[in-house]
Amino acid sequence: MEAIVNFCKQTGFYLISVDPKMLIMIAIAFVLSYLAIVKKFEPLLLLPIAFGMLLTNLPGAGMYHEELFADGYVHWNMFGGQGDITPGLVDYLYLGVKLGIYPCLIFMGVGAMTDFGPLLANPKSLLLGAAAQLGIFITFVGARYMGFTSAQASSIGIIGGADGPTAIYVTSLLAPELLGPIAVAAYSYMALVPVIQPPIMKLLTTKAERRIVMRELRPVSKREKILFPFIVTAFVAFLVPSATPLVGSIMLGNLFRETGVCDRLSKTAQNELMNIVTIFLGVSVGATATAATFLSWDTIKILCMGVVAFGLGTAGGVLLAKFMNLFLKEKINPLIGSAGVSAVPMAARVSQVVGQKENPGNFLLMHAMGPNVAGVIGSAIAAGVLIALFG
Amino acid sequence: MEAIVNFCKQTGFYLISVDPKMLIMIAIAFVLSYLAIVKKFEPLLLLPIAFGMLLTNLPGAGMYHEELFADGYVHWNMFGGQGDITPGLVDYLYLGVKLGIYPCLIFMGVGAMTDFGPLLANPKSLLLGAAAQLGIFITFVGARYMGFTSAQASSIGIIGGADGPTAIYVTSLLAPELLGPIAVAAYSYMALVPVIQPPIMKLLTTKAERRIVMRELRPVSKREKILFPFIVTAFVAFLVPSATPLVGSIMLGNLFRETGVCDRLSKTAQNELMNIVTIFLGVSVGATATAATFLSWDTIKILCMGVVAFGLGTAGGVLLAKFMNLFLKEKINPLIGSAGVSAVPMAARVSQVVGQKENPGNFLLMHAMGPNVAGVIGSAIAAGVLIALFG
Amino acid sequence: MEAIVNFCKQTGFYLISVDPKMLIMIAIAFVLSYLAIVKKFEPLLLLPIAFGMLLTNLPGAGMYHEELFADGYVHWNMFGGQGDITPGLVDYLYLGVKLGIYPCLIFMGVGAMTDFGPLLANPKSLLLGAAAQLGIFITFVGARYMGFTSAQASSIGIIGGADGPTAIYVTSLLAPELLGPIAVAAYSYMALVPVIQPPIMKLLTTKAERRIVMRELRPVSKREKILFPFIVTAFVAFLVPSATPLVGSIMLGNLFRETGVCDRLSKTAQNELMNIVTIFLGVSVGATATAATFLSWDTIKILCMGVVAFGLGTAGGVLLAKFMNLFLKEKINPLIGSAGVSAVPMAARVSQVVGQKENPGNFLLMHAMGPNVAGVIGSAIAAGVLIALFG
Amino acid sequence: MELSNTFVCVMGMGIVFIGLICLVLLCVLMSKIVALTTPAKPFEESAKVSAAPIGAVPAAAVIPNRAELVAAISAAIAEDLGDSIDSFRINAIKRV
Amino acid sequence: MELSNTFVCVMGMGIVFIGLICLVLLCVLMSKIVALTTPAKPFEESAKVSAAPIGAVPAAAVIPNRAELVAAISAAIAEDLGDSIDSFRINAIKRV
Amino acid sequence: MELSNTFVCVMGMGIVFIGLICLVLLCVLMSKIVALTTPAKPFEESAKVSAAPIGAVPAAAVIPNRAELVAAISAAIAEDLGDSIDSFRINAIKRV
Ligand code: NA
Ligand code: NA
Ligand code: NA
Repeated sequence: MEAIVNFCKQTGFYLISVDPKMLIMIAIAFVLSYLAIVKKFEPLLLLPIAFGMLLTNLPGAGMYHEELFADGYVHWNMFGGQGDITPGLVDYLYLGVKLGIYPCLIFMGVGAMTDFGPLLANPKSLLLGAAAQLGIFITFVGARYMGFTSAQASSIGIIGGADGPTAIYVTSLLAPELLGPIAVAAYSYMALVPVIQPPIMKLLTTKAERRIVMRELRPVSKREKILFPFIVTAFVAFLVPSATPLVGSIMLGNLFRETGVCDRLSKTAQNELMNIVTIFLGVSVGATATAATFLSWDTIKILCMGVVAFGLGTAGGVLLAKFMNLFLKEKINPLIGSAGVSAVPMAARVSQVVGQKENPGNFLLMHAMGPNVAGVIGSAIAAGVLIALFG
Repeated sequence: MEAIVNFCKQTGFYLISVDPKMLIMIAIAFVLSYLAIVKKFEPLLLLPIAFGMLLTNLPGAGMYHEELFADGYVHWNMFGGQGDITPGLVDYLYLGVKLGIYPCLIFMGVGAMTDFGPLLANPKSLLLGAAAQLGIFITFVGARYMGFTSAQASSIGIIGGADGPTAIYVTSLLAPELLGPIAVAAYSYMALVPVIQPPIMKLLTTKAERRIVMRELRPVSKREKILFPFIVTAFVAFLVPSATPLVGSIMLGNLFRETGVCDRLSKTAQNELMNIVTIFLGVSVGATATAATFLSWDTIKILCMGVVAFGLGTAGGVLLAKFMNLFLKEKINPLIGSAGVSAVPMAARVSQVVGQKENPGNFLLMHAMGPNVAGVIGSAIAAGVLIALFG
Repeated sequence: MEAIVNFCKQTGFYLISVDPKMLIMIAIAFVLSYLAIVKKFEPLLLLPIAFGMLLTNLPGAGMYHEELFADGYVHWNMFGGQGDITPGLVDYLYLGVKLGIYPCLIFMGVGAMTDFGPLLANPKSLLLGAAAQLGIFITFVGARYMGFTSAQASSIGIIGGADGPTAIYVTSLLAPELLGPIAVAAYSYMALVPVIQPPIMKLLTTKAERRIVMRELRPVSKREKILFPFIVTAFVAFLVPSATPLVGSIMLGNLFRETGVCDRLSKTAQNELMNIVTIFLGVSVGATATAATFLSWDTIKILCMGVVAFGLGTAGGVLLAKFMNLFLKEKINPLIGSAGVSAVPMAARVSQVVGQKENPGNFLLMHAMGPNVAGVIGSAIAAGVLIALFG
Repeated sequence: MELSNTFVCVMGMGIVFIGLICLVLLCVLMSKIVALTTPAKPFEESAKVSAAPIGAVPAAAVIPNRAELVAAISAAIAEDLGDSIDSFRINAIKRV
Repeated sequence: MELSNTFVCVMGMGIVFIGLICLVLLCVLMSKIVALTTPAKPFEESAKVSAAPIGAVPAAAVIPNRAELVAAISAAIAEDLGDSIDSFRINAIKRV
Repeated sequence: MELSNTFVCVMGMGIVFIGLICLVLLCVLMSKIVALTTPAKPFEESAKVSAAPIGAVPAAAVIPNRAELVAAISAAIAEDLGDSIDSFRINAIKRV
């Protein structure tokens, strides 16, 4: 009889009656799944995140144990199974996040999928990619005023970089306790770029500006494309050493792509390796969103500040483009500035769509790809600065 | 001269003369390879298992060290190479088994390959999948009477679940010392389903029953297929938390498949990731079958009880189907009950083949797929109960 | 202000001014990249190696920490992030090299790509594969005279085996401090085989010998091809147990290929798994080439002795072929002896090309494939002997 | 305390049956809810989904020539059966 | 010592801008050097590389029928835009 | 005790040669056993296996036109040689 009682006390039905907060988390997991599946919000990551969130909040399942990673470092001695905790599947997968492995491997795949040609054809784009990082730092200040620590504020600000792997990398280093809400915010807002950006873009530009037609981009030689990854890696690593893992990974992937001598590595980096890591990353990041950490005012604050960060980044890019037009003979269309937030390639598509509404014969996509990929480099540098200051 | 003697003492020829039992193990490895290659007994797993068994029993090769995993937990401190033991390749690969990672990843791939449509079209199938777990528990009792501990008896019983990953997951948790024989039994008998099941099915059914034609299954909407994984994960995790890793993994894979928004993840989960894990799992499970653990009466007992478990499971499914027919207006063909043991999709094919011998126009395959996949869920629940009781 | 100074002291520009040796390493990394990309020297490995070398020598980036692997073993306690060192991405990837996992997995892929048919059709080829290991041992002696320890001399000698994974496996076990130069030498010289070998081959053979036409190879049955991996694994493991990981891996991969029942495993082993491991191996091996270890006379010595080892191996193979011709009724073309150094399939192509210059109707390729793959087995045995003596 | 065999068996099969019976109910409930909430054209959607061989039957059922239907299904199942194709023979095309 | 907000912002945006401005210069420099060192036939090489839709324009620019050109580019971009293809319509083929 | 150079060399090359000589013997032995135990139609099986270009020769050897054969083999080998294809030229079709 006692055994039956014991067994019942192990069931989730009993545990949930003790702590019903988990039901809210399960509901949130379902909402996120809905957004991923039906609304197609970055489903490749949001669906695993939502499922990880579901798994971690199933009472008694023991899929993820925060204690193993308490105080920001990995307690290896608790991983063998001798102690009170029996680590679960997600604990092992989470190691790849905690140790900064997954974001770098995903960035390698991103690099293998990225064409820096439009950026090389118009290097001025890089400036727009710099201006769009404005959101990161203003949000950082805002987050500090709202009571977050500097490390946490950095992680929240980096949402405005609109790069999932960068946000996860910085957060896992500086504020792992916020990984759940920050990942959800980053990927949701990246999917919402077509909703968030257009009003800001229209507000800050005149009809005439939006109608500016840009000159065709010059063709870029293979040689330039091959040299570019080396130059960026070496220079960024010299300037901000802590950005090296991110920048180095993306540039290694890009090198596989552009040299043409490593096609099988390029193919694997952008397909199988990336898919495997995406599954592991998504599930384990989602699993950090336990009821205790996720159900708090901080999460609401982070979600609010995230959207502010995106908006300010968009504004920064557009405004710098307008400012540059004061000096340039050949005007640039300020709509491509918004693409500087990254969110590749969605933000560039938004520039194209908004631009074409004013002038159907205007093709901004390729021009916007320049700032778009520049934004990835810009965010990585910003991330490096924040890690250097607060890591 | 002394050096030559030393070197000779390191060769396998010397070592085997000291302990010739390993020759028997090598012979067994060849027999298993023969079964895998020529008889095509689940070759994807049995060939790596056989090769792992060969490697581990090559004297002096030091591919696998039981001491690293003694007493049921992982001795991390011995992994660095400071101690007397230099861990070998298989030791590292075995970590994925020991920590319960591989079975879950394989289940994710299985989920991505499984269509739960036939089950949803006829939910009654789930009951047949429950009845077929009878073999697990009766075998458990038998194993206890034969002198095994409760934990060992659980691992032996779970052979009757006819699910490789479930059997390996339970055994690696409860009785890692029996991993070799249990894995061999589980995969061999899964391959032998077309031999083991038909006599039992014919014995327990009348010719008239075997000729029953079932109504076509209703089409199942995509929506149902997407909701199903969530419902199963949440419900099973609540009822038996310890089954969550298995059920969660299979349902995550199924979600990748059914949502259609994660096609690249689904493809990778069921191909490359699954293949990589299969190689690692097979080789390292085979490597646990050292002469010391494998060459004992226990192995013989396990092999005998394994086939009993399969037989009883088959009988359980068939008999429940007959019992249900007492109450149902639309009779079901009891031959589909045997598919409840899982062994997807072989057991369902057996139902089809046996049914067609009596009535060539009778197509039971799709009807049998329902109990077949239900058996996977049933076994996972049974596994969860056993882990909760004896883990 | 102080903060700005602190930040500046973190930049690579400051650090490089303190220790400018790293600039030389970065230049070397660019040279290697040039060789990989433009000259197509084994680009699949040399490009990742060069990039790893670049990353590890970016001052302040902290991608790789030798201290974690000091004294030849892994300091797990420093991996959690509690100590002074924060392990970087490359440190984690390097574990796969240090623990001997990557070379074995690559060998599995090599096995899945290798056809031992030509070897089985003409088993005498195995002797040529043995003779070509001469370079390993003579170089070993030379290296000892030049002041290297026995363990280091073994690692240097094994360059003459012309097998990348074997060289890396031996070096990571015996002399990890030399991993960078040895890997660079091994892969560069493998790419230079068409330059290194022909003069030696011509010097040691007469025109008449080079014109010898060999009889067509007999067809080899599938059965022989399936039995071969078992025989080699078992026999070599008995003779030299320490060669088992290498030989076992290549033979497991070959078994996947030849049995035909594990096609999906074979495909994954030679594609995705191999590509992933190649990226990780290349980057992390390259990363061991820090300025401190690479910029020394030892590196120059290793590069010199590596080419000597290749040359002596070539000579050994050719001379044994000539010696065998003294006794054989059906003469063999001594040009196929040079293929015994491995460097599959390049060395075999060299035999074909050199042979055809003398006699355009002479097709040596298939005949040279025999010694070529035999050289892989021979090098693995030699590696096993050296590990057994100095491991 | 060692658990009795009876306890383990009853408990084990009990939980398995309770679990799967509840899943039956949940599935039926879900199907009902989905059917209610799916607006209009449920047929078109489901037709797309049921790519399974048997699923094609409803549409094919109106074809007068039953023989062709059986042959088609047989072929589909045979393909599905894979390696055990030898053990499968259509003795005659007869109306069922 | 807690760093001030102003410091972090100025420092942060400063480094980002310095970094990317330097990269602009390096890229321009690199392009110049590559252009100088590339012997002769730079057109052929670049033409092969510029598989991007816009890159095809130089060659196509000599075609008299501008309309076809616009249509071709539109199609290429539309393809690139993927799922947001609905939001994209060519109202008229007009000379720009 | 430091091992002498002679010892290492003799030992090393010795083991390598002993090992590979034994493998030669084992391979020959295996081939014999396989040939003995393979019932009847060994030709058909082996023909399927020997997809290698040279393996095709036995069948082709009866073709009177030797020239075509050489051309075919050359093409097969050329394909196999891959990037070093330039260094390979058939000077003339002559009987060997
Ligand atoms: Na960005
Ligand atoms: Na089952
Ligand atoms: Na070799």
